[in-house]
Amino acid sequence: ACSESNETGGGDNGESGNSGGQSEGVVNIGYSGPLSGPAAYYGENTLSGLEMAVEEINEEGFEVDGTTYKINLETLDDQYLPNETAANAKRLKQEHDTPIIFTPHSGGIAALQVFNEQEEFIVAAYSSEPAITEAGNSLTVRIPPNYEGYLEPFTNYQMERFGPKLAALPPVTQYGQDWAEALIPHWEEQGGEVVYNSSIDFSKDTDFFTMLTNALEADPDVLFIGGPSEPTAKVAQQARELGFEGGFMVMDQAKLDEMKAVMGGSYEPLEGAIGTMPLVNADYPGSADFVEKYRATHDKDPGSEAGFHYLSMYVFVEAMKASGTVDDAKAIHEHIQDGLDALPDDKKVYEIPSIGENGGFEINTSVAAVEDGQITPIALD
Amino acid sequence: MLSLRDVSVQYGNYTAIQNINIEVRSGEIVVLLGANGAGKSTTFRTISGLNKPATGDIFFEGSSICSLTPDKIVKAGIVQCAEDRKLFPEMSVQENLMMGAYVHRRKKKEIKHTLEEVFELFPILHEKRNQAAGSLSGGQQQMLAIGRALMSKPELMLLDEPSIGLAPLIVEQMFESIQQINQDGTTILLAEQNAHAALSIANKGYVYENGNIVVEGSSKELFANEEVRKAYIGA
Amino acid sequence: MDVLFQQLFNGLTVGSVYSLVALGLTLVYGILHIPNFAHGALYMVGAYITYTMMTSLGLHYVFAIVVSIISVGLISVLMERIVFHPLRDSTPIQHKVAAIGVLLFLEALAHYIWGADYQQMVTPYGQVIEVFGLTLTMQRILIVVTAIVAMILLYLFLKKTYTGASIIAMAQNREGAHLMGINTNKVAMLTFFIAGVLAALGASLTSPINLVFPSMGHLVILKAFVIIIIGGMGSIPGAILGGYILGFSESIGATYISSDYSDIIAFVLLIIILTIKPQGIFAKGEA
Amino acid sequence: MAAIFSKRNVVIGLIVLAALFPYVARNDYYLHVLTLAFIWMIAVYGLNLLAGFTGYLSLAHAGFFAIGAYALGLLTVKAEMGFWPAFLLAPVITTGIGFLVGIIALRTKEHFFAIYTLCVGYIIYLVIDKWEGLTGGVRGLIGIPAPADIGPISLSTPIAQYYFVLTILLLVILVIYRIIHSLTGKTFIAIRNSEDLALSLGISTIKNKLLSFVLSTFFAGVAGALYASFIRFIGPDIGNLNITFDLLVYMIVGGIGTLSGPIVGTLLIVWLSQNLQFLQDYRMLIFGPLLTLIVIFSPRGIVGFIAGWFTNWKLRRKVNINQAQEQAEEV
Amino acid sequence: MLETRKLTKQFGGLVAVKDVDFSLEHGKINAIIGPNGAGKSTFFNVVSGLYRPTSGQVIYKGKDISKLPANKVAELGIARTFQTTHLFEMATVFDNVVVGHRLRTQSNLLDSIFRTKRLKQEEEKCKEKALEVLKFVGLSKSVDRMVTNISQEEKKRVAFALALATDPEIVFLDEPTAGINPDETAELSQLMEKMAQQGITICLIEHKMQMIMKLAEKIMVLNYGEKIAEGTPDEINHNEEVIKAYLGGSASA
Ligand SMILES: Nc1ncnc2c1ncn2[C@@H]1O[C@H](COP(=O)(O)OP(=O)(O)OP(=O)(O)O)[C@@H](O)[C@H]1O
Ligand SMILES: Nc1ncnc2c1ncn2[C@@H]1O[C@H](COP(=O)(O)OP(=O)(O)OP(=O)(O)O)[C@@H](O)[C@H]1O
Ligand SMILES: [Mg+2]
Ligand SMILES: [Mg+2]
Repeated sequence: ACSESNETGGGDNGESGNSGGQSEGVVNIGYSGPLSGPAAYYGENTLSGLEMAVEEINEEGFEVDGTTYKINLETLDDQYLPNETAANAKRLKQEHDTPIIFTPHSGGIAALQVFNEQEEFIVAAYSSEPAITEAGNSLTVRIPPNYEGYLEPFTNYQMERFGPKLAALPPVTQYGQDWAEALIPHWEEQGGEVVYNSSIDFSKDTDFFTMLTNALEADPDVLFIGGPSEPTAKVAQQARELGFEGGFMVMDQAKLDEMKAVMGGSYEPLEGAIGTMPLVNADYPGSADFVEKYRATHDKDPGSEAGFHYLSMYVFVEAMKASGTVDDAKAIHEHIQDGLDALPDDKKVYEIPSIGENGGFEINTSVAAVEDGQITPIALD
Repeated sequence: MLSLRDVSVQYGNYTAIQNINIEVRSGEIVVLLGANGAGKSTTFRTISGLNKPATGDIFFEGSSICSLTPDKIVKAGIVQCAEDRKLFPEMSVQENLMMGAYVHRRKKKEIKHTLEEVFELFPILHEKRNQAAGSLSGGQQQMLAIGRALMSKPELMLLDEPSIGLAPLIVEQMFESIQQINQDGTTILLAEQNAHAALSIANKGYVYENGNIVVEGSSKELFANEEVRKAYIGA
Repeated sequence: MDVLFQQLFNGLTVGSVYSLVALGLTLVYGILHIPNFAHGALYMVGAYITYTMMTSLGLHYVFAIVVSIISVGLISVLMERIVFHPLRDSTPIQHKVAAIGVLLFLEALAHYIWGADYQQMVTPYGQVIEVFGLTLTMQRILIVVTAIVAMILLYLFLKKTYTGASIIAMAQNREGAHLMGINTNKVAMLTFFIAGVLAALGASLTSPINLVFPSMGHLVILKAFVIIIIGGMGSIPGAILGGYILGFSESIGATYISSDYSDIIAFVLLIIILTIKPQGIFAKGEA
Repeated sequence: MAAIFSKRNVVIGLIVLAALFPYVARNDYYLHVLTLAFIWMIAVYGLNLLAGFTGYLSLAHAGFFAIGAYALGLLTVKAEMGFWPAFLLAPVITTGIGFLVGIIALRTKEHFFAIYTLCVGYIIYLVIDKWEGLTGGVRGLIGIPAPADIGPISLSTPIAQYYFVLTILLLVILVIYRIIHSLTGKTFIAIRNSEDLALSLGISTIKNKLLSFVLSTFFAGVAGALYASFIRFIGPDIGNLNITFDLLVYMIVGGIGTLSGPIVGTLLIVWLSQNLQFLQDYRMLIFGPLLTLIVIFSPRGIVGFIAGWFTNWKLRRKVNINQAQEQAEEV
Repeated sequence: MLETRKLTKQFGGLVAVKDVDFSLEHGKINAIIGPNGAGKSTFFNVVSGLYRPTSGQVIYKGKDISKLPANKVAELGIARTFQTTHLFEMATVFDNVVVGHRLRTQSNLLDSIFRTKRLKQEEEKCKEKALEVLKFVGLSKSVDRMVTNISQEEKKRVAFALALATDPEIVFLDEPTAGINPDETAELSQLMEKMAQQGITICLIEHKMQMIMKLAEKIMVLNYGEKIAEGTPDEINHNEEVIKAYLGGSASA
């Protein structure tokens, strides 16, 4: 029954790769992520960065081996389900011959790693799951930063400013779990004490009072919280309502600036919070530019998902240029480092000096804290 | 007061009744006789507006009621006490009765009065007034159904096989009650298997066969009719 | 001890919302005899409408809620007309699937109109109050009080008015109600209206302490199902009681058992109850 | 005319079509989608046996599907068992858990049963989600092996997997067919009709309901195990209620209580949802109403609709023939 | 052969059946009469195992069967019909009846899956049985009709056939002729007599006194759950208490 379907979508882009002597071509890049269902906000954030990059790139096109290419971003919805991701990838590969497929969740990434080497496409993976890179897949690029860089500055700052008792309330997501598992031993090694540890499920909990009441009962100095900015802010707000006066350690998924918006536009309730430097306050060469453009098109501040995706699209374009091919996934993958090196300064929303052995971007992180109602950069080391 | 003219009703492409003509005059008891599936209940359902006739028209006190919805028909004064009783099983007996007076819901005093009348007619209902209707036995439920219909003070009451599953003593009482109700001014259209009992209290009757009326006449005439005697009265 | 009281109050807050949602569900169940899976979507839409009224039209929170509950009531009526009325003679399973269709649609619609982001509803009643060592906010007191008032009103409406009784009558025998002169269409619409109102009210009340997002109705609706089973399907007092039982057991359970598994509590509770009493605790009759 | 479309020929034709498909389509994507659809079908058959033929709607089906998948995943990844023993064991484990759940769940009836199983399903999901030590929690299980080669036959290519799943699907259909058309199936139907009556006919309703329930979980387990070995990654989401809803939709749209309903419904809906992909974020805007419309206008599913139409057609033909004969006689 | 000893069934506070001692006349037609709500159907439900008695026993062939589930009771040879016939409306008469003999078969799931010889034989046996009992109740011609399309009276016959297909020694019939006209009632009475002639013990509930008086050899009268009389039709007809509680003035209505 499926046989007569989908011919139309693929037809016009079919000749993309082999455009030979012509001077114009199209590269299809794939994306499969949650665009409907509960995780759609996340999918859309990731996609928005890609779309912005593609739009900019297509204004001029880019040249590889004498041909000027434009990018055609093919997006498919997978509702966060690995089997859908796999089906989408097969479709992207079959009908659009995409050399690169972005996917922002580890289940989908794992499902793609089963066959991406045979079918020769790069999985542009947005996930912190270590297994993604440990699997030894030769065509995977792991985009997001390694959170381990945050552990030390966060711990030092909070312990010094507020004290050794930590209540951990990470979100029930892979990322949240990974964070908590790395943070807790580190905190204890530094002489701290974890007085409460329980995860929050934002898709399920109707009210955070119950959990916070219990957490605060243990009289912590510091709360470890995280997740999407808005609910994280709600947690912080309710903690304040319940009389908590200590510091917040904010997992990097949440942005201090977005949290501020939820808490009535003031940093005051967030006094003593430490988190990643908000993109809007960051001073990487390209971030100010990016933030401005993003605000103009999306009417809100960009999150790091958007920033990283935006930047990585440019990295891939540079890698194609360096490798001299737009369809040989292996060659492109081999030239990612060249791509990183060639990345123009004004696209450096973040600073990524290198890609690791295992295919993960190695990113310089920067950290900020709220001091006296102001975002204050915290020097690393 | 009620007349059906050339009424036919279909279920899908099955014709359940065909060109039925019935005339009920004010104050009468009219009985519909007929085997199972002959179309008596269908006639009732159609009068009550639960089914719509394919052809023909139904007049109540001079105006057509064919296009009215069931609730409007009840308001007009026709109430049906249906074959399978259609009680509200989890409501108490009294609540069921109160629902019967739904169309008169604004007249609180009258309702109370009618309720007492019904309890007088069926003392067992008074005894069980706080029990859920669903926990009554078959016979008690039938009484409740009739009582509930009475609560709406209908001008015309349709009774679909009220004696079904009732003990003889109760059947007897039931028919007495029906007569009583009739004497109090309610016109009655009755469907029955128990032709003997029904005809003894009726003014006239119609005999159904396969969706058609095959015989009609006064109860005397029907009693006298050999075929009717044999088929419906037995012995 | 303080924790216990604080948690009891937390349970009361959450339980109030659960009860409101479950009440609507149980009413509709009474008429349809099927679990309306789309009820959670009404909850979500209610929150969004209140939110939009406040942010776009600048209405006061209270007026925004009024607009929201009326609109959602009407949407609910529309749903009855378009979907459930044509299906009135079909099997419960079909109702379920149709309701799932509506649910998918409404969520996609919310996504389309308001985007997938979390939205923040700001309450004018954010003040924190300390009483006897309990931390309350005005909003939470508002939730509890409004919910209880709404429930009392509903109960009086159903028990003391003929219109209310007609809802109950129709739930038990649709044709029987019809034959009593009750306009069953009107009653069905009225029931859906009330259900929509309750869902929107519950959502609008809780949103300020949480957030507004397309899938916000998912777990609430699941728990509402648990509640109406615990309370006896179609039973009004059962839904209210069930809501509070669940609210309390969650907050107490999270404190004294494990907060990681607090979501499981509702479901385990139900399993235990049904294992002991397969017809539910408040089921009537039957040996 | 009718002879060509006899049941037997249609069945053979469909099997041939399915067998030739990979050579006609020559498209990995279609193959992938169809293989996955076959896996869903197996699960839907399990659901249909219980809901359609025995009258008990279980909403824990995705839970059992997930148990089957996780059993295979854990046995191969964590216990490092060979593929085939694990593949045989996975449905057995599912069935075992199904048996325990069934004993208790089947004490309830109708909506209570539906909601009871809804909760069971949700608990299964939550346990998978939270029991990180065993299941890997939200991280899921990575590295599940593809079906191991059977002697010289390799099962790792998409085409081989397609045939592997197809074979199992055909076996499942055969088994279901035989169950339904035997005394066992008639017993199930009797229970669906009226439990009191069945009981007083000497049918042990408890035993038979349990049998039906356990069988349905068995098929869910098989489907789950196939899923795990096909996608080779599993996360808690496959036990989610949404999957149960999907399966339910496949069954209803196809036609509950019919033998071909699961095939028709699954193919149609999978095809539809793939084709509505161009709407991206908003495909549910179309899909939701479409689903509702199908249910409203074809309450007995596609198969029921066609069957009804077919009987009507036969009836009309009969009438026509009779009329023709009458006319002939008149002439 | 079958008797009850102090059989009692309570629903909450309501005693629906109270201390009833009764024994069936073997191979004869027995009847239970009584006003509505007297507990007749409840008595059937307890005897046939659908309800557990609150106290008292049901003794069948010297064995206490009061704790057996309904299906075991049926296996022992006790069949029944229901006050409201529930048949599978979307299937044919034959398909409805064929499952009636299931309790006398052994084949299990595996037999079904592998279509073993045993299954085939037993299916054949069930078919034969179904045809036999349908013939017995006079429905040979309606075998392939859909149940929705048959008359009320035919449905009652199907219910009889179903009960008979279980190879019963005793059949309990709950108001088998309710809602049926006199002609058809007479036909059904003949059928019951025919069953009795085959050596099947019959116990029925009816309100149609004429018929009961003609058919039954032994009658028990229940009132408010209690047995108020027991005896031959003649005795019952002249029992003051029965007349007062049940029959009323015209005993032959
Ligand atoms: N909803 C329905 N759909 C299809 N056919 C129906 C429906 N209701 C009744 N019929 C058919 O219409 C015919 C007339 O039925 P009706 O119920 O009016 O008979 P009746 O005279 O009241 O019989 P009874 O004595 O059994 O109550 C019967 O053949 C019956 O099978
Ligand atoms: N499941 C039940 N729960 C509660 N009460 C019941 C139940 N079944 C029957 N009863 C009550 O038990 C009493 C006896 O009912 P039963 O149905 O046995 O009467 P019956 O003699 O068969 O009457 P009828 O001739 O009207 O059918 C009635 O008062 C009835 O309300
Ligand atoms: Mg009738
Ligand atoms: Mg009875």
